[in-house]
Amino acid sequence: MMFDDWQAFIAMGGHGLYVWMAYSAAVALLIANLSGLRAERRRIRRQLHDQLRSRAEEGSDASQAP
Amino acid sequence: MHPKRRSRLMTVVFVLTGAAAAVALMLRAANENLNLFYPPDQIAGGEAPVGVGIRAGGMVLEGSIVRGGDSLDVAFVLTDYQGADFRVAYSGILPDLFREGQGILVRGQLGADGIFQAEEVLAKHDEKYMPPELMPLAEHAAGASGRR
Amino acid sequence: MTDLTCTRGGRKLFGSFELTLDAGRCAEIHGANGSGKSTLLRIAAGLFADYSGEVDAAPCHYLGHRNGISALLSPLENLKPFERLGPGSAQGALDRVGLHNECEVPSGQLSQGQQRRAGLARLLLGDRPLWLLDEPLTALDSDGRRLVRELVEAHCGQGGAVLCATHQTLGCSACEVRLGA
Amino acid sequence: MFAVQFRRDWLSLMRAKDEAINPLVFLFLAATLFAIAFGGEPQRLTGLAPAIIWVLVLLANLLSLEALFRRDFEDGTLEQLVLLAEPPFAAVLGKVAVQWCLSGVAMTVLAPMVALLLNLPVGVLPALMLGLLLGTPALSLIGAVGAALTVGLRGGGVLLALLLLPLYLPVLVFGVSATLDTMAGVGAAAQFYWLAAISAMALTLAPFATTAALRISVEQS
Amino acid sequence: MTLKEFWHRLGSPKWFYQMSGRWQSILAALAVLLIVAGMIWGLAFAPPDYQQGNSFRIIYVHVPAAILAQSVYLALGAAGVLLLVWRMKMAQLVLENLVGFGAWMTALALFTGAVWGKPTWGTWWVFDGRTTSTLLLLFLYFGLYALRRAIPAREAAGRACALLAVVGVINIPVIKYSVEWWTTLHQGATFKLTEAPAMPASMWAPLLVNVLGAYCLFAANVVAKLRTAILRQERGAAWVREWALRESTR
Repeated sequence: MMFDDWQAFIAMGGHGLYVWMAYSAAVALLIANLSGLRAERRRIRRQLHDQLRSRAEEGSDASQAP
Repeated sequence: MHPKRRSRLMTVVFVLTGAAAAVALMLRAANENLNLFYPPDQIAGGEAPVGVGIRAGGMVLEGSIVRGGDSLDVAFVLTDYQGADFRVAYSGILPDLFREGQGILVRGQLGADGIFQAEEVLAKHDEKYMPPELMPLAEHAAGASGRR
Repeated sequence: MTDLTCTRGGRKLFGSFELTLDAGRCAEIHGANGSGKSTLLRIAAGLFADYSGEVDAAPCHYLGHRNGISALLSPLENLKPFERLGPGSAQGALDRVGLHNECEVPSGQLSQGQQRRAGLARLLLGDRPLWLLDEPLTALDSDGRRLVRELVEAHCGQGGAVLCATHQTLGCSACEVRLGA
Repeated sequence: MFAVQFRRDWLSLMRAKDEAINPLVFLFLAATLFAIAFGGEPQRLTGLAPAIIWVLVLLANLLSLEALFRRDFEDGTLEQLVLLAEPPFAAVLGKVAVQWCLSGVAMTVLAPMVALLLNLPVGVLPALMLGLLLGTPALSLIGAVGAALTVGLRGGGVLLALLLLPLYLPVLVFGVSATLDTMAGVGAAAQFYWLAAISAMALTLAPFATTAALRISVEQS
Repeated sequence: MTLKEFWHRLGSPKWFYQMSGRWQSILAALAVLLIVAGMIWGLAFAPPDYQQGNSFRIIYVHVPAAILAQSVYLALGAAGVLLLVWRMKMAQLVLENLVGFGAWMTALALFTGAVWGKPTWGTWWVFDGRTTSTLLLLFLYFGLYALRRAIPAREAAGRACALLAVVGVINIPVIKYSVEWWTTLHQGATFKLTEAPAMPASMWAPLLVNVLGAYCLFAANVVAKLRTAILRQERGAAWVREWALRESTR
């Protein structure tokens, strides 16, 4: 650890604003990216599910057939 | 099939000619010294043209900076630490990063007396990163390698 | 062409489509709007590549919805480049389609039907065994329709083949292909 | 094929002159606006003139490129070109050559007048014109790729600018610096070689990319 | 023959989908782990720079983002070649789905660069060689995005973007060279009379960790985007229906 206490860590020797801005942007992008991927995946899963169910309601034979 | 083959041949010839021309021109361009930049040994060796706008560069020799009293005139020596150096005269405000040992780019004309009359002085960005406690060590290392 | 399948815009236009066109034959493609007639012709012409299956088409002339006649140039100037393809002169072709008097006028000043005729004249240049015609009858008067029929019959008589997408019948002996249910 | 296409497009150009010279009018008008806006201090304009001229030439070129394939696309001639042309790149080259006559040669000829409007020293004119002559082929050739990709698209003009301006940058950089260096009394041979090299490279590669792009555009019509 | 087979398989969405489920979770976990570790290391344990002090720590997010910005564009160019020459389906999916990621990375590189520039150079933005070429890279990404949005037909859009990406990749070296040569004229950095001393290990190690993490994130993105795109594209296929059935019974 290069810093004596939390205050020094936050302050970053006077450059805290810049350092934390850069890091928070990176973290925000990381989180947004990963959660975006997850949301997209969930969405398509739901879509497929709905599609399947509506098809099953139309006729159970159709969805059973390979 | 004859016209088709002919057109294919045409294509190949066309591409080869074009590519050869492009490469030749680029080689010429590379030979032409795009920056018109001259390092200290070329200036000291008399390879740089006199009285024409050129660019030159080198490191500011320690202890060579002479400031002209009230005016903004300043003179210093640029060196490559390998035995070649030349004198520069400049009148104007120097960049903040200007200091001894710093890499400097000057733009101007080489006088007949061998003094470079600079119109512009640019400091090179420093691209080395170092923890502070290593500073003296690194400086020593840089000096040693410079004298190589 | 065999086993031709094409989907466009996420919609299957036609699947497992098969067609063999012998020399001297003319085929009319019928089908509702959007059933893929034009796409089929474009595939055969090599203007559309997003399909699966095999297409083996002879060198062809393609006359699409658009005539391929530049409005700024006269019919004669428009057809000149096609003279390089083979026998036949642009002047002769234009005479054949009844544009004898208009061949020096910028095409933009001609009527739609006359421009269509100029497009038809292109078919007569260069020896291309296969003609692909997309709605050749649009904008043509009864005289023009007869002209198309004569041209198609003459072409087939010389051992050429014609594939034609249309809503009307050409009126010549042609086999019929139906697209879409 | 090159000659055939060239003659054809040249004829079309002559028939639609008023439309064709619009980019040149734009170049002149915009330069005049700059000159008037800087009215009080023409000497300040001198240093900026090369940059202004080159940027205006770039924009004027974009203007004329937008129309390069549009008419042919709309009346179906482009389809025929894709089907007929043998080899296809020769026809594309013919079209681009006509466009270049207008955007490159005509602008080079016009450049001295524009330069004098913008208070550029007369001694620099040869360098400016040489730079334009060597650099504009690259603009037309690279531009043709973009024009072929965006032909028939809605809002094609802005899209074309977005696609092409980053690719134009090297020409702009070398062109402006050639003029500036000549003005400063420094030789600029290297920049001219670079401009010629970029043009030669574009001449070799761009027609093929343009042909491929035309195919893509024609296929989706 | 076997190579051809492998090639064919790689281009087959079904095969890829079945193989990639595990890759994706591993890659994503690895990316998060490496990036978080690298960040903490860089923030708290790496030494400050002798000249710049603690603002130097921005390097640990800036450099990975900048490296990715370029790598993604190169990947797009490679995918473009694959699509144009071999018509590989997967390449089209890559082209469609990575433009956004690359653009965001470029934007992050520019933003962190600006934030770093303020304390070190005293200004948010300089038209320096590297910043300018990165900005142009962002414009190239915008161009790809706009072109894809402008063309309604998906297949045509993919091939148009492929062509543009390839043209861009050919152009990038020239752009980079010209910009760096041109702007450094005013900034001063063309010559290297001495070699800059390498960073000590305590400084480059966390950077390396972060760069690796960024590449893992890149790979995870590729895999994830491809998986969803495959599901969407092949929604009619039997194996997708089977998969959905299995998922829904869970």
